[in-house]
Amino acid sequence: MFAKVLVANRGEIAVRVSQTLRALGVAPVAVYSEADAGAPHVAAAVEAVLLPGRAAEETYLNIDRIVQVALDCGAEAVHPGYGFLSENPAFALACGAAGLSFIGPTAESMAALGDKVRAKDMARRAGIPVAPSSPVCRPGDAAVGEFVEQWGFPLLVKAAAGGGGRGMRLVNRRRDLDGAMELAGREALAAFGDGRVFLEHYIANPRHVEVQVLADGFGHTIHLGERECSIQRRHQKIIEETPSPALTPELRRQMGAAAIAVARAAGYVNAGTVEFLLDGQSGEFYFLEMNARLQVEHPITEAVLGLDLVEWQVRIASGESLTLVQDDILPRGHAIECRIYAEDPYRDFAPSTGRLLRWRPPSGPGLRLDSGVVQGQEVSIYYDPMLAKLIAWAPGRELSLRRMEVALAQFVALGVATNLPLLRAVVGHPQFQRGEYDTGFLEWNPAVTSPATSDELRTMARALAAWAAGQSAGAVSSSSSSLAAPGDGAAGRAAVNPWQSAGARRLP
Amino acid sequence: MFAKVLVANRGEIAVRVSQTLRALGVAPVAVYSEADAGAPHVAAAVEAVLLPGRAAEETYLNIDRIVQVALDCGAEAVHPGYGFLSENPAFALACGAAGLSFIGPTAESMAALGDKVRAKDMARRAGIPVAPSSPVCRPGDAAVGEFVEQWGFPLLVKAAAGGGGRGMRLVNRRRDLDGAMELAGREALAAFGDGRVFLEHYIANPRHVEVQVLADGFGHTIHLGERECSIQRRHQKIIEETPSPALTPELRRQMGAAAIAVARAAGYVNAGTVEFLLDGQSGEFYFLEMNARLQVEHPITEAVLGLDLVEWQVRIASGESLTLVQDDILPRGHAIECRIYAEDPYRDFAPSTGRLLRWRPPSGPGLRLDSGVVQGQEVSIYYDPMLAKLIAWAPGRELSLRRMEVALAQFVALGVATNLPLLRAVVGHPQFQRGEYDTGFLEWNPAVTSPATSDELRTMARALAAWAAGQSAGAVSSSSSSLAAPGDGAAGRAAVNPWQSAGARRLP
Amino acid sequence: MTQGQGQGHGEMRETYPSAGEVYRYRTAEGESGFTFSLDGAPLDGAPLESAAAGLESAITLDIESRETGEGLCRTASGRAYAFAWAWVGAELHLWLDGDLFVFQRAEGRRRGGAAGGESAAADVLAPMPGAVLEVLVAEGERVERNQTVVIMESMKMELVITAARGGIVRRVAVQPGQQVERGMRLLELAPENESGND
Amino acid sequence: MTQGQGQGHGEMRETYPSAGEVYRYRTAEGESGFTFSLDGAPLDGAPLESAAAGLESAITLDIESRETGEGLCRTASGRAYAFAWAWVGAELHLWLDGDLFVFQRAEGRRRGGAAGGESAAADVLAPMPGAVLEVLVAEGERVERNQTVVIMESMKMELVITAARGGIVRRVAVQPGQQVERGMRLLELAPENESGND
Repeated sequence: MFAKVLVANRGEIAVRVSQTLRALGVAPVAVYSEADAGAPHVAAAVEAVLLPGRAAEETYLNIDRIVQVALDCGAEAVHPGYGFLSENPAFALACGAAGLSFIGPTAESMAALGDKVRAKDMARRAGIPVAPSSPVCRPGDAAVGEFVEQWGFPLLVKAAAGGGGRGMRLVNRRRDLDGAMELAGREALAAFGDGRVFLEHYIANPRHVEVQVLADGFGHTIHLGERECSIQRRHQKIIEETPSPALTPELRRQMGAAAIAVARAAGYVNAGTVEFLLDGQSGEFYFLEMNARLQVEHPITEAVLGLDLVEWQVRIASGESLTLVQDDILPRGHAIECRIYAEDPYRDFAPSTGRLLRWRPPSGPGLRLDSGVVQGQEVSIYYDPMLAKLIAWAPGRELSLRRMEVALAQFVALGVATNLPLLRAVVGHPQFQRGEYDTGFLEWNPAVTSPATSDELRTMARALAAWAAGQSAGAVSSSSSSLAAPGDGAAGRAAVNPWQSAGARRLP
Repeated sequence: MFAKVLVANRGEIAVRVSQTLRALGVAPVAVYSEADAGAPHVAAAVEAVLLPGRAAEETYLNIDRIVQVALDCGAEAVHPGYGFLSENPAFALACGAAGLSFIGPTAESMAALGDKVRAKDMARRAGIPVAPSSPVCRPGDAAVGEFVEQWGFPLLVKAAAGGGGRGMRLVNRRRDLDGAMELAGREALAAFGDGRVFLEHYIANPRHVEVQVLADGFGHTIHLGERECSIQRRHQKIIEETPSPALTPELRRQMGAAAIAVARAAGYVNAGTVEFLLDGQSGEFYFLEMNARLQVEHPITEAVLGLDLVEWQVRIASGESLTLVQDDILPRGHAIECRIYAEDPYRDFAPSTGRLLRWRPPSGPGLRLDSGVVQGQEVSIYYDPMLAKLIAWAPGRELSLRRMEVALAQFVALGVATNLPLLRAVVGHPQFQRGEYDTGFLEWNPAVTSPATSDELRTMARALAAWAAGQSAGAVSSSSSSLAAPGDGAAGRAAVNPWQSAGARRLP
Repeated sequence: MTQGQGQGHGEMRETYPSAGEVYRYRTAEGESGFTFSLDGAPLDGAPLESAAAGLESAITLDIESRETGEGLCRTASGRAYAFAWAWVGAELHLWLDGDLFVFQRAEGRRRGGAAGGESAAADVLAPMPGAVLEVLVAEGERVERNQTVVIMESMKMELVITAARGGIVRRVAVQPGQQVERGMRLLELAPENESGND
Repeated sequence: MTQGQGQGHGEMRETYPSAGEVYRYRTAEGESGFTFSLDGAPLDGAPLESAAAGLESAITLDIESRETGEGLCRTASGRAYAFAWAWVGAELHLWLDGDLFVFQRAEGRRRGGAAGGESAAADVLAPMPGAVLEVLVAEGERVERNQTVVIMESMKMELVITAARGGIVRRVAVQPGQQVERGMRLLELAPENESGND
């Protein structure tokens, strides 16, 4: 086992990785940008090193600098988290060249899987169904015509190096195809430095179901069951659950076997996730891609299996063998995760920045919070707007959804807009509760992206606002006394009953 | 299933019970004293009713009033939590007489188990080993001489109606015996209205191990494994774990069978706990008592079994049958609970009151917090000083202890003294980590009840205090701006770097 | 119009609730709590949704608050609701039972329409730093509430900026390509009943 | 004595750390953070524990704080520590890396011993409301630091009240059976070097 590991990330995942490292007796070292000097991921580590600058390119994406910091502090390994450099083969190579263990797959696997066309070929050769697609092509190529002839419209133009919906276009008509290919190619070139595109058959309203895989360096690969990730906004998952309400035991077995086959074909080592599109009606599924890293939504798998995936990542990277066998993997109960974003669900998911003035996450039986923020913190424009993840587990699906619904209703966040009301509306939606949903859920249910407050609550809100506005001039300013001024700790108590401080109230 | 349930308690257990009720689709109704008007257990409920007064006798112990409130609000059942009226047969009877379901055992079971002498006789008749003891007796009775002849000293004088160490005396010499019996009798009479005492053979340094039991109204009784509760201060548990490091599979089987036998003998229905003293060396165990209610430490059982005990309590009370069978009870991993008290571990555990000025509980993988407080709340003298319970689960004992240790070190509480540093010292203690401990742990290790801060940390603390004192005059007072004053939200940011506000700093 | 049950110091207020309407309401503090009554019609003539569904009735709340800007209120029927509030600039953000409500002070409103035209509430502000991609309206143009007026790019995403209320574009303060800071004015909007005053 | 690395506005301070000692220290704000140096011997002659083990050295901290009274500091070696502080009456409570430290202001100290005899730090106060069960010392008696001086009952438990520092009992302010409020003075204690002044 390592003695010291550099965590090359920020936010909730850096906190979460550090927590497991400390529990394993490994000293985590944080890196942080100037915008993150007081952030929780710094407090979660034992040592912390500044990466000068604020922009991601200067800091969390700065391979040379991060490798140097790891060497300087005496770390033996680097955990990349997700996002940032986690799927960058050049970073894995740089770590290896510097003598640092990279806690993840090899650079070769990563490169092979990062290329959508290579990855699909690999899956096809391994006998796994993939969505019908063309080779890499340009407008006017013969391959374009052949593909259109066979599969028709609508189709997707996709970037070979793509991800996160960038460089992707849905095309409904032949006359839009060339333009879409040009556009997607330019977008991909700008985003990934690789403008190659290909065509893919469009599967309407699929479910997005993924299978977690764990593989050690001795050829032992198992799968850890599936996660249903169909609730998405802008191709970004926001709610995930396991088990998937759409899977039969037989389908689960098939998808698990397919995931293992893909991982083996890629020579995959460490934790990874194989993503599939599932036709909810026919039960047919298609390989989509394999994510060569820990996923945001890994906690729901941990919740039902009673495992710590980061622990296994670290053990495998340190050369231990995977002592779990497939028969050990027995899910218990049901888990759901909601991603809490600083964004306004009622204004087209516009990101929201500012200071988190109130932050009171719920806690209690079956709840887990992985958080990257604390009250008083500035939510900046520099990085991903995900603040935290709330995970609810219960013996059954109905209870875990209700636990989540109650917890979301009790989650206090003020200062920046969050998607909490949207999450609550989805989790409480009858269709969602029946498990009848796919990736089009938000489009079909525009009501969940509009405020749905009862008149009674709105009237009460107005009354409370009028009351609270009255508090600002008098009683609430005394709240500072408990924060700082010595000797007058009791002064704030007059605020407890508003009518006790009526004399002091004065409205503008 | 019930539609509405009154929760006749306060603090973390009232919050926790309400959470499960809401998840089950049942509306919880809170009752609260004048001291608890803004408390979290009120916010956790759907409705809330004031019990006028502050003292427990006027409020949470007021049977007539609580039953009336339950009837007035249309509740069908009452959950008593633990403490207060939870083991009071008169309350269970009053609920029954009013047509309310009592979520717990029958008044008869409760009364039988509340009498230590009757309970021990019952266990003895069921073939369960009990600590050797005399019948109820007075100084000079023949039974006293016989017992002393057979078992010698030291011995314990115990109150028949006792509990929580009251009416209990350790006697080392014959000449102290009569006085101790008189004293214990008077103490018991004052505390329980029942001055009967008996003698019990003293088992030196036992382990305190208890077994959770679940029984439905159709004669089906199972046990849910054990909890090791030997870390105590003043006969009050502060740290519990499961599985117990002292139990072999065979011993676990024997104690589980014994617990079921006791529950059956008492005609027990609902969740209860059978407490044993265990001689760690010989493996011999003795029935101590059965607690006819939910225990404070029930979450560690929930964590390893993947169950919700409150859910089962409610289901059983509503007439459902217990669908779990003994073979379903398969513990997974290891869980530990620490009780966080508002008390000063370095001043003889003196209770601490005041306002919770900072309260930042940790969160993350494997952690559960059951909390009865929020930041800004007044911790009063009126009720039990337990603030919250932190539970850590992990696949193995070592990892769960380390998770707890890290989480305790990150748990920010200011305003009242807490036992957090003591908990951390115990969890980090080599003897505790080896599982080698019994109820005498705190006496043997007085070092854990003294501050054990490194010189480096003390120096740093002095430096930070000097710096923070400088903040009070200038920058920190601006913290009020974010709380109340409109329009100057940015003012507080000057405090981020202390040397940016040097001009404003001025010390007395 | 229903009168609140508090006697004595009822006061007239104005506010902009989140959806852009402007209401009058009265507040009073009684023996048993805080009483609030809504004064029926919105001030600027925008349609009052569901006015018949209880918005006009008075409500009485028992409020317990902590100095942390959080509290708990109970309605007359005994229902308990947690709430929290904070000032975010000139906006009062209120969290109530899982929902967020945003209120703006009605500065200058009581002085009458025209003079109060400069109020911040009538402007369209940049919600975060970024670059202006497109301006979809011109000066003098009439815009509807929720109409898209500007498109920005920020955090590598397109932001669609909509008007929080209807009005006439008095001034376009930015042009495409321009970098803007958070809170910077993008458009000045005159309420319709003030159009032509400036 | 080691000098801190901050230039310029080093200042002399006094404080009562939690264990009752009184120290001098210097603070300064440098380019790179906050520098603190401890001035060796405690002020009141109480033994300085582990003085040789680093207490005399200067330390430099990089501090990041939030307006919530919480923050994060890094030492020169790069170790990161979370901290939080709050004033509880006249005491500064500091949470650092899981430990609680309590500091009292050394009011009047700088004016010299005798005149400062009335300082709160020299008194024994009731830590919470309750009833006095026993007073174990008499006026004029000498008490040691940590000596038990009063026994109270509160929350159905006995509270053992000890002297935070040694001194002479100047006045016993309560008697057995008496109800006391939190913070009420139980004893007045004169520091030993002031005995007889009053």
